[in-house]
Order: sequence, then structure tokens, then C-alpha cells
Amino acid sequence: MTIDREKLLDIYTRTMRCARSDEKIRSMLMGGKLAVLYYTYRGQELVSSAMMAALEPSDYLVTTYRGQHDQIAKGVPLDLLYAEIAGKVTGTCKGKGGSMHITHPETGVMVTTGVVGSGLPIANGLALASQNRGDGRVTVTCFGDGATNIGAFHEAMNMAQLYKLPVIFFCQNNRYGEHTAFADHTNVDSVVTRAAAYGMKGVKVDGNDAEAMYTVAQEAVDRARAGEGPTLLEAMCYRMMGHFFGADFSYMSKEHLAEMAEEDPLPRLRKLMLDYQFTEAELDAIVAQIDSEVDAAEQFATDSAFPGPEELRRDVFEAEIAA
Amino acid sequence: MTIDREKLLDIYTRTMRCARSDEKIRSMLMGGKLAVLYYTYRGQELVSSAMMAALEPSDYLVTTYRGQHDQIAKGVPLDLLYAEIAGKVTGTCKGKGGSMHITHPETGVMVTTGVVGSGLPIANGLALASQNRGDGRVTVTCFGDGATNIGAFHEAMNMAQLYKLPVIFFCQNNRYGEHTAFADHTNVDSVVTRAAAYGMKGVKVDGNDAEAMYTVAQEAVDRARAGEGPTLLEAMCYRMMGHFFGADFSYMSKEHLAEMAEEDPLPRLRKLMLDYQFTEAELDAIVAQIDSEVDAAEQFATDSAFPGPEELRRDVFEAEIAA
Amino acid sequence: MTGKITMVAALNRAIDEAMAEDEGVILLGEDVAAKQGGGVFKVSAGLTEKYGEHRVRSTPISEQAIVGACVGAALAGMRPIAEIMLMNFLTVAMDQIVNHAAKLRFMSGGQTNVPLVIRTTTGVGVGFGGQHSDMLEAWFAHVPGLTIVTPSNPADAQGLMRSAIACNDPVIFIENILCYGITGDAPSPAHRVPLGKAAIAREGSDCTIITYGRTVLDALEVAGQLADDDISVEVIDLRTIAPYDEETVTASVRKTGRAVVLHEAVKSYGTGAEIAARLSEKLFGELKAPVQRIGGAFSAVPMANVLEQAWIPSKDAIKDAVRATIGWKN
Amino acid sequence: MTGKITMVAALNRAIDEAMAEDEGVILLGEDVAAKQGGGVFKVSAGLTEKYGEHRVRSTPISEQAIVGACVGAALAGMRPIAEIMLMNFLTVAMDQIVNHAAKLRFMSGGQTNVPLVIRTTTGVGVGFGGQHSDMLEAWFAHVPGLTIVTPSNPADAQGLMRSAIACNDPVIFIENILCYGITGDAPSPAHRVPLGKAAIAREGSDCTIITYGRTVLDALEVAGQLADDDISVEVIDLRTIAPYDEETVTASVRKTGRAVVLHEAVKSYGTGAEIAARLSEKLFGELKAPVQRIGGAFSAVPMANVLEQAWIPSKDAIKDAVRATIGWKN
Ligand SMILES: Cc1ncc(C[n+]2csc(CCOP(=O)(O)OP(=O)(O)O)c2C)c(N)n1
Ligand SMILES: Cc1ncc(C[n+]2csc(CCOP(=O)(O)OP(=O)(O)O)c2C)c(N)n1
Ligand SMILES: [Mg+2]
Ligand SMILES: [Mg+2]
Repeated sequence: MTIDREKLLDIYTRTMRCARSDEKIRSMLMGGKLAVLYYTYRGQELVSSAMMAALEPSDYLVTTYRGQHDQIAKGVPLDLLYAEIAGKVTGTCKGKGGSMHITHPETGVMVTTGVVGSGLPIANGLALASQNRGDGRVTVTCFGDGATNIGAFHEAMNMAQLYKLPVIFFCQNNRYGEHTAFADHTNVDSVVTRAAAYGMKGVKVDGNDAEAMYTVAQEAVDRARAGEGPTLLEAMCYRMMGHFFGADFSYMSKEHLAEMAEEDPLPRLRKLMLDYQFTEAELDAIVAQIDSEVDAAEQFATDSAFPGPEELRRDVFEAEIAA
Repeated sequence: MTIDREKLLDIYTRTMRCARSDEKIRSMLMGGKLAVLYYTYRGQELVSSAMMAALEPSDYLVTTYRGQHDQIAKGVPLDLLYAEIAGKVTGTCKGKGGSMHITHPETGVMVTTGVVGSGLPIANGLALASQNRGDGRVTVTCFGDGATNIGAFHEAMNMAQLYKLPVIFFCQNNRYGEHTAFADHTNVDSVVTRAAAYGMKGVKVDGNDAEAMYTVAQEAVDRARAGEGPTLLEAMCYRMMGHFFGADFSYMSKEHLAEMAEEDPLPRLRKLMLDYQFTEAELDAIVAQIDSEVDAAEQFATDSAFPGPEELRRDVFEAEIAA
Repeated sequence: MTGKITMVAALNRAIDEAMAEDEGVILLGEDVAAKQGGGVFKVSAGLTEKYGEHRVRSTPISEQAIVGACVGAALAGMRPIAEIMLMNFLTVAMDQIVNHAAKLRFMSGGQTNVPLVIRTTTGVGVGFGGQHSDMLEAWFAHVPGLTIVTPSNPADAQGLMRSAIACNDPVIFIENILCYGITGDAPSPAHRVPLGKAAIAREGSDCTIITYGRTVLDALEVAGQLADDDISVEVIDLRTIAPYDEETVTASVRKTGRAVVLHEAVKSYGTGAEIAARLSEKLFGELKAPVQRIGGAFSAVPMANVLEQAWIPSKDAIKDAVRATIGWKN
Repeated sequence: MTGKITMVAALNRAIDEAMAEDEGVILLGEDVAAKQGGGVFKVSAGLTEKYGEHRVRSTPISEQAIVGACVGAALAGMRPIAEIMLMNFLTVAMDQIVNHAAKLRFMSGGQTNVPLVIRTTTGVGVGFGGQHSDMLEAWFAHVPGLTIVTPSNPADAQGLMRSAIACNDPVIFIENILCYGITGDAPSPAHRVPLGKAAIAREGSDCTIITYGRTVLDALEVAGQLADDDISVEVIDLRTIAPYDEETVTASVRKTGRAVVLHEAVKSYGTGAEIAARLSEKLFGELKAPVQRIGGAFSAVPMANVLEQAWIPSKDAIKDAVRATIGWKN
């Protein structure tokens, strides 16, 4: 029992909301109810939920195309999220952004980028605004292992440490960048070794260990809020499916697939909940509650209208462009 | 006596060719015989000469706007170099490149870039060609301390180590990037700490110590040639004048200026030469010989013609563009 | 080699044959090697097996390093091909392309050159949204030293790729994702399409549609429909977007007296502006109607399918533009 | 505030006054702070002393991080100003500018916006060579969501800068190095130049020269000389390069019947192509002569001064173009 029981329950609830939501979206795609590009985060539900559980609602989040779990764990309402994924005008972004570009300032989700590495410099700017204003906010930016080889990562890390910005570089190391395994895109054995290149604090953790994951996340948040500067947090996890929904992943070795199955965070977390004396009934009730929410969100998305062509003239500039 | 006497003489000769040449160009600028942008390398003559003395003529060099010493040390003929600086059609690049963009394949000078960091990825490509061909060539790319914060540095370092390319990342750490002191552009105390972020070998050296500088340079070259991969070599030195010729450098502290004066590589090298039993007369003779070469180069540049407007239609594509 | 072939297969064949002929031809890009599946779009499938991992290199996600390495290898006399997964990602490699690849021949006074092919894919209508669908050819057309090509059919894809690889200067090779599956006659290995030469995809006498890439198919379809109304449309497939085949274009419009310039890229400041400006100047007084331009809407590409479809130049818009030139009264 | 002022001083004053009024206005760039001398061109001189190092931040050489940090700060509601030393260095930050700054308002469905000013300098004729002299405004004009401005005199510099900082969308602010030293009347702090409004720099009736930035001065000089030959030239200073003031431009050319579009950037695929294409379409049949375009040569900018001068559009070329429109016979 290394973490607070209520906090663990919070993490479990966020995790299951991510998990049930992913299942729902995938079933909609499978059933032809949806036909969109979707990057499933299966296997990464817990790392993100534990991270977000350490944040305040007002804290900022910058994530990627594979960030639906980050957004859900941060609190984006499922109905608005599903509507956006479905390209409906009731979605967070009126259907203009889609799954790859969710934005929802009310819950602190400021940018979801489709360009690898580009979220990191932007996160610095949000953190810089907080530093100048003294508003106490912390910014978290999520990215993958593959993103650590692109220039933007390097420039952002160096600047964040130089300015001691209240930002957390949250690398969800799922061992693959598209079809490329970690060992085939860099010659170091973990991302966290790069923190030293900037004089930054770096922490590596088994992201599927809820207690450990939450603990290091909370420490990083506390440091940032206390003005002690940024942290590079490497959470080890697995991308349990292809790069995007439906993508082949035959390039993954049998060994890797087997190891991955062992490491599924969901059964492991469920077991931990029981160790913490939560009952099967309690846990099932939470999932049932989430499922009704998920179903309602699907209904909302399905019933909503598509945006009209006039939306092409809106939001290009502040003033609508004349027809 | 840690290095071969002949080699030291070679280094001395290269160093003095750089030094006398820089004096000549500056006197031409001062005297109004030249009116061009020129980045003096005063203070960095030795680091480069020792590095180039470890290379074969056929090895590749990629350098920067501040690379005239690298080019001279690598062997670019002074007459062609001066003509290029003066924008004459007899220059290495017909006057189209100028001081910032010297190219001279005969001596292995493949690119001189004006964009910070951009030479590193290109150097990888030259090294990759050598690796595929097995031609045994080594590529050296020169850059400054400020360049180590830009994305291209990061991407190039990671790729070079991943592919074990025969390339040497030669950082001439002159303590300033334009007006910004090293400590104000990064939070680490030396560039070489970044090598570990790529699993690369990193070596830091007092670049004004001819014996040490040459020794580490030769080691890096040997490693690369033996197929053992790249090295990040950080040579500590000083930029003894402003960012470019004529630029104010009042932002440098008195302490720094004093320390810098102490560290002038030229008197130090001369003293070492005497320790190696070279006589004043021998050394003076070498300088005299260089000075006549330098004067001849000035004459050549002065007497040469400017390029004609037809050159705007040449070298854009392989085929000349019709008038 | 007869029978049908897809554009992906044609591109693969062109690269394969070039690699077989010249050891200097190498391929760098994300996931291009066999271990990673031979490229996300499979254009490099089978090449690692034949030519080895030193010639088909999967890279880290480092576009500056990819293009830069190709520039360097090209300077050393190789003929590298860089695969940049999507055109929007060229935005992180612009310095290498524009300040280096395009300029090094000139800045070196002709001492060096950069025989480099940058392959990239894009296209609107795929459902990839605002950061994965842009058509940025106009940027590159504005940069002296670059040649920009795009095929609209498998035979041209094969022939243009061979010419691009053989070119001693940098070529940006744009592949439209929606064209990958197109099948067409398989040309012989000897087939080449010269850079800088447009094709008359359909002959006509009343109006000329000038376009390239996927919209060539739209233009041909529209031309077919208008033929039923006795409107004879000539369709020019530029193939080389820039520097373009001005001779062929000007001659055709001089003949028809009317022109519609069509592309998927945003209309404003697109390549169509240059073509329209040149035609309007060269054929001043000869044109029977003002040159019409059609292009993408003035916004980022939206994700919602209905909006994305509204963004793309429609066949009706093409048809209306042709009719507008024909019905023109001052 | 009366008397004369240089463009550098006018820019400094505009930023100073904006910073005094709004804490959200911050400055990021290489060497911009006091410790580094207040910017290589001294535009930010004195600002650190007044507003502190948190609001005037010298940065590492990391353009992606500079622009990205400004995008993020802007999303948080600040009004950052990024200084990118030279326009060619924007090539390493294109992703942040094009995929993010320009698109985030649209992709978020209007939930967020990016009130960001990117200041950058450039100019041909300075002797900076191939990688430090490009005029790339046409690239940005092609990107929906961006506004591109450039001043030709100190008063406009001050008024445009204030409007750019006040704008709730990203603005690319181009400063020509050769204009920094220009002096002109010092406007009052209240002076504003609205974005999107061109200025008639000189009235005339025979031909309209449409230009912006440094070449406005050339155009005015040429107009003065042609007046001696009784040729009356109207000179339009766009000030906002894109989206440009089409109303003013079209009205002027409708009046004169003749147009010359002039810019320092490479002529082909430059902003002049869009302007010429629109004029040729809108005023088809009304134009007395084909629209003439003048721009930089089709090559990288050479270093040798004689070549660089040959690269730049000359005053004689401008004069000849005007005369060509007037002497035009079909
Ligand atoms: C600059 C850039 N290059 C390439 C891509 C194509 N791409 C999309 S996701 C991806 C892999 C990213 O891997 P990683 O950072 O590990 O994140 P993950 O997908 O595993 O979550 C690539 C190469 C891109 N979006 N942006
Ligand atoms: C991408 C880019 N940003 C900015 C500049 C402007 N600039 C030219 S030299 C320089 C300083 C470089 O410092 P360093 O790498 O230490 O090299 P040094 O000049 O000291 O040799 C800067 C910022 C540039 N040329 N390229
Ligand atoms: Mg990954
Ligand atoms: Mg330096």
C-alpha cells in the first residue's frame, strides 16, 4: 500500500474510462459505424491515467495523435470527444480536428499534434506563460520513444532546463515508433539517459506499476509546481496493437508479443485493486457506470449533425471569411 | 615530446598559414581593399590545424561561415580562397559563394554552410557514402558550441552512431555563440556530456595544447577509419574577436578578455616549437615563406576579374538557363 | 513486361531497376527496410532483400538527418532517394532542401551538385486532416534549383522516377496517396519520361485544362462529360510541375484560346497563379476569356469527411470553369 | 513625439509601448536581451532594463524551440514576439509556423488562437549571400491563417508593429535590413496602420506599380523620373503582403489600365504571380496592356557584389516595364 487508496481508485476509474472507450471506438470501427483514422492506445491506459491523476484540472496538456487516453484521463467529456472523432459539428473542434487534433481548453487540453515531436516546444511556451504569470500551472507534454530522435525534442529539452520551466516531458515508451523497434532507431538503451545532456532530472519507471508510476508522476508535478524545473519522465509500456487501428504488425517478434501479453496493465491493475481491498463488486460497478457513459457518448456522436461548408470560412482568421 | 617532431612542424606550418592569412584579410578589410562579411577565427588557428594534420587530403570536410582556418588547414590554395572572398571569378566558387560558402573538392572541402548546425547531417551523408563504398575516407564536420542546441545536431548525432558512420563531430568550443556565452545557452558545463545521449564516444580537450589536441584528433580519425564509428570531439578555445570582423564585443567581461589573452595559442605553440628544438630561424623562415604565399594570393585576388551577369544563369541547374 | 501494374508497383520497379544498374542508388527513410515492412506504403518492398541494409536504410524519425544525409551522399556522387512519409513533414527539413540541396551547385560555382530524389506522399480526400494533407509544391517551385514532378498514372510514375534518379540535380517527387492504387499498362524497363515535358492527356479545341497529379483524372472525366455537350476540352498533364513545359502549355492555349488551371493545392499563391500570370501576359489580346483558376479552399484541410470533400476542387467546379471560359462575354 | 526617427527606433518604440501596456507582450530570440546587447540589430535595445529578463528572453540557437515556445505562450493568451534573426532561418521552423501557428485556430474549431508576431529580417544587396538573403513571403502567403506584413518607412513600421501585436492571429513581420537606417517622421504613440490596408504612396494616372518593402523606394524614385517624361505613375505600397488589399489594387489598375508588379523575391512563383493573375482575370478586357512582373533573378543570391547587384530588380528594369505597358501594341 504505497499510495493513497482514494488516489488509486481515481487512477483505476481513469484507466477504465480509457480502456472501455478504446474498446467502444474499435468496435464502432470494426462494425463500420465509424470510418476514420484512429491510433489505438491499447496497453498505455494506465501510464497516462496515473500521470493525469497527479495533475489539477487547470494544468495544461499537449499530446499527440495517439493521445485519446491522455485526453480522457485529463477529463475531456466522452460525448464531445466521440463527436469530434466522428467528425460532427458537436465535437470539441466542430469536426475540423478529428481524432488526431483534439483540443479542449476547459480541461487543459491545449494542443494535440500529428507531427512527431512538435508538441514539446509548444509545451514550453505554455509553461513559460505560467512561469511569467506565476499561476502555478504545470504543463505535461506526451510523446513516444520515436519522437526522442527528432530535433524539436532536443531544442525543447535544452530550453526548458535553461529557463527552469514548469513542464514535464512525459515519454510513453511503447518500444516502437511506427514499424521501428526502439533498438533500431537509437543506440542508447533508454530515453532517460538523454536527460543528462541538458542537466535535466530524468526518471524511468515501469509505467504499468500503478504505485510506482503515480509516485514518480506526483514527484515530477511537485517539482515543477515548486519552481524546481522540468523532468523527463520515461514510462515503459507497450503498444499492444498496430501503429493505427487495422494496421498490420507482423514486424513484431513472437517474443515481443508474448512479453507484451504478460504486461497487460489492465489485469495487473485489477489485481492491485483487490490487494487494496476493493471488491469485485465495487470495481464492476465502476465499469458499468463508465459503460453507460460510453454508450451515451456513442449515441450523442451518432445523433449529431455534420458541419456545413460554411465552416471552411470560419476559424481561418478571427473574422469569418466572406463567402 | 609526446608527438612526432615532423608532425608538430606540420601543425605549426598549418597554424601559421591560418594566422598570417587571417591577419592579411583583416588588414585588407581595415585598409578598405576588401568590403565583405568576414568571420575571423583568431584564436582558433591551432585547434583546426591539429585536427586537419590528422587527416588525409582525400578525407572530407564540412565546415561553417567561420571555417576559413579549417579550409586553409585542410589545404585550400590561398590564391583561390582570397579570390573567392573578394568575389572574383577566379575564386573557388567563381565568387558566387564568398567567404561563407567555400567549396573545394580537390582538398576535400565539400560544403561550407552559413546555417548553424546544418553541416552535421550533410557530413553523415558523405560518411555514409564512404561506408557503402569502403573507400576508407573519414569526414570531419566543424561547428561551434552554440550549434549544439539546434535540432540538426541531435538528429545527426543519433543517426551517425546508429549507423556507426566514419565521421568526426568537431566542436570548436570558443565559449560564445554570437553574443551569448556558453553558460547562457545551455545548462550543461560541456558539450561532450551530450555524446552519452547517443551512446557515442566523446572527448574534451584543451584545443590550444598542440600535443593533446593532435593526439585526440588522431585517435578519433583512427577509430573512424577502422570502422569503430563516430566521435564527438570538443576542443576548448577562444573566439578572440567579435562575432564577425568589426563587430563589437563589449558583452564580453574583462575577466573573460584577460583569460583569453592568456590563452592565445600562437605564442604558446611557438614556445612548444622551441621546446621541440626548432630554432627561431627555422620558424621565422616558415613564416616568411607563408607571407610571400599570402602576398601572392592577395595579388592574385586583386588582379582577378569579377564574374559577369551570365553567371546568374549558370549552375542553377546542370544545363545553363537560356538568356 | 506487359499487362497491368499499380502505381506503387511501378514506383517499386523503377527504383529496383535503378538500384540494379547503379550501386550509387540508395534509399533512406522511416520504415523503408525489410525489417520494418518495406515502407508504410510498401514502395520499397523487396529491395532490402536484393540490395542489402546498407543501400536500403530505415532511419530514426529525423527528417533533417534523412535529407541531410542524402545531400551529403549526393555530394559524394551517389544517387540517394529520400522517402519523407508525408509532404507536411518536409516542413522540418526545409533548410536542407532549400538552403542546401537546391543551392549547393550554384554556391559552389558548379564544383558540386546534388543528384537527390526526395519522394513524398500527400493528397486531400484521404481523411488525414490538417497536418497530413497539404500540397506544398508552390513553395518548391519558387526555389531556383529544384525540379518538382508528380505522376498521374503508373507508366509516368515509372518513367518519371527513372528520369528523376538519373537527374544530376535535386528532384522533389510527389506521390498522391489516392493514386497509389491506380492500375495502368506496365511499360518496359526502358521507358523514360523526360523531366520538363508535359503530356497532352486528351486533345481538344475549345478550352485547355492545365493540371497535374490526381486532378488529371478529374479533368479527363469532366472533359468526357463536356464532350457530350459538344465542348472539346484539351487536358494537359504537366508531369513536371516546375520548371514547367511552358512551350506545350502556351501552344495549346494559343490554339484553344481558353484556359483553366487546376490543382488540389490551395488556390491562392499556388502554382496556378504563375501559369495564369504567364498565359495572361504571353497571350494578351489572344485569349478569348480570362484564365480560370481552381484549387483547394482557403483553409487548413479539415478532418470531417463532409468538410474535406467540400474543400477539394469539385468536378462541377471544373465543369463550370470551362463553361465560364466558353460563355465569356466582356 | 515629433521629429525624425529611424526604422529601428520606430520598431523599438512600438514594441516598448506595447510591452508597457500589456504584460502579455514578451520577446524571445537569439541575443535579444540586454546581456547580449539587445539584439544583433538592436531592435530590442533597452527593453530588458524596463521589463526584465522574463519578458525579454535571449534563447539558445533553436528556432523550432523559439517559435514553438511563442506558439504555446500565445495559446495561453500572451502576445509573444519571436525574433528570427534572418528569414532563411525560418526554414528550420516551418513546421511550427505552418502546421501549428497558422492552423491551430481552425483545427481547434476556434477554441484556441495564436496571437503571435514573428519578426524576421532579410534583404538582397547586403552582401550576405545565398543562405542569408532570401525573400520567402510567397510561401507564407500560400498558407491560410497567416498574415504577412512589411513596412517601407518608420511610421508604417511603428503602426504596423502595433497592429501586428494586437492581432489575434499569427503575423509574419518582415524587416528589410537595408531599410533599418531609413529615417522618417516620428508618429505619435497612438499611430496605427491597419492590417490588410495598402497605401497609395504616390498618385498617378497612367500606370500602377504594386510593390512592398524596400522596392517601394525604388518605385517612387522611378515614378519621379518618369514624371519628367510626362508619365504619371501611381505607386501602391501593399504594407500587408497577404492577404493583400485587393480592393485598392484593383481600383487603381482599373483607373490606370496598366500595372507593374514588383518585388525583390524571385519572380517565378512569387507573390506577384497571384496579384498579376487576379488583375488579369478581374480586369480582362479592361487592361490596356499585359500586367508586367519584376522580381529577383532565377538563382540563389550570389555573394559577389557585382552579381548580387545584377540579381536585384534594377530601376531601369522598372522603368522599362512601365514604358512597356504604356507603349503596348497588340
Ligand atoms: C515529423 C514527423 N515524421 C514522421 C511522422 C509519421 N509518424 C507518425 S507517428 C510515427 C511514429 C512515432 O513513434 P513514437 O514517437 O514512438 O510514438 P507512438 O506512435 O509510438 O506513440 C511516425 C514516424 C510524423 N507524424 N511526423
Ligand atoms: C539556424 C541559424 N540560426 C541563427 C543563425 C545566426 N548565427 C550565425 S552564427 C551564430 C552563432 C553560432 O555560434 P557557434 O555555433 O558557437 O559558432 P561560432 O560562431 O562561435 O563559431 C548565429 C546565431 C544561423 N546562421 N543559423
Ligand atoms: Mg513509440
Ligand atoms: Mg561559439
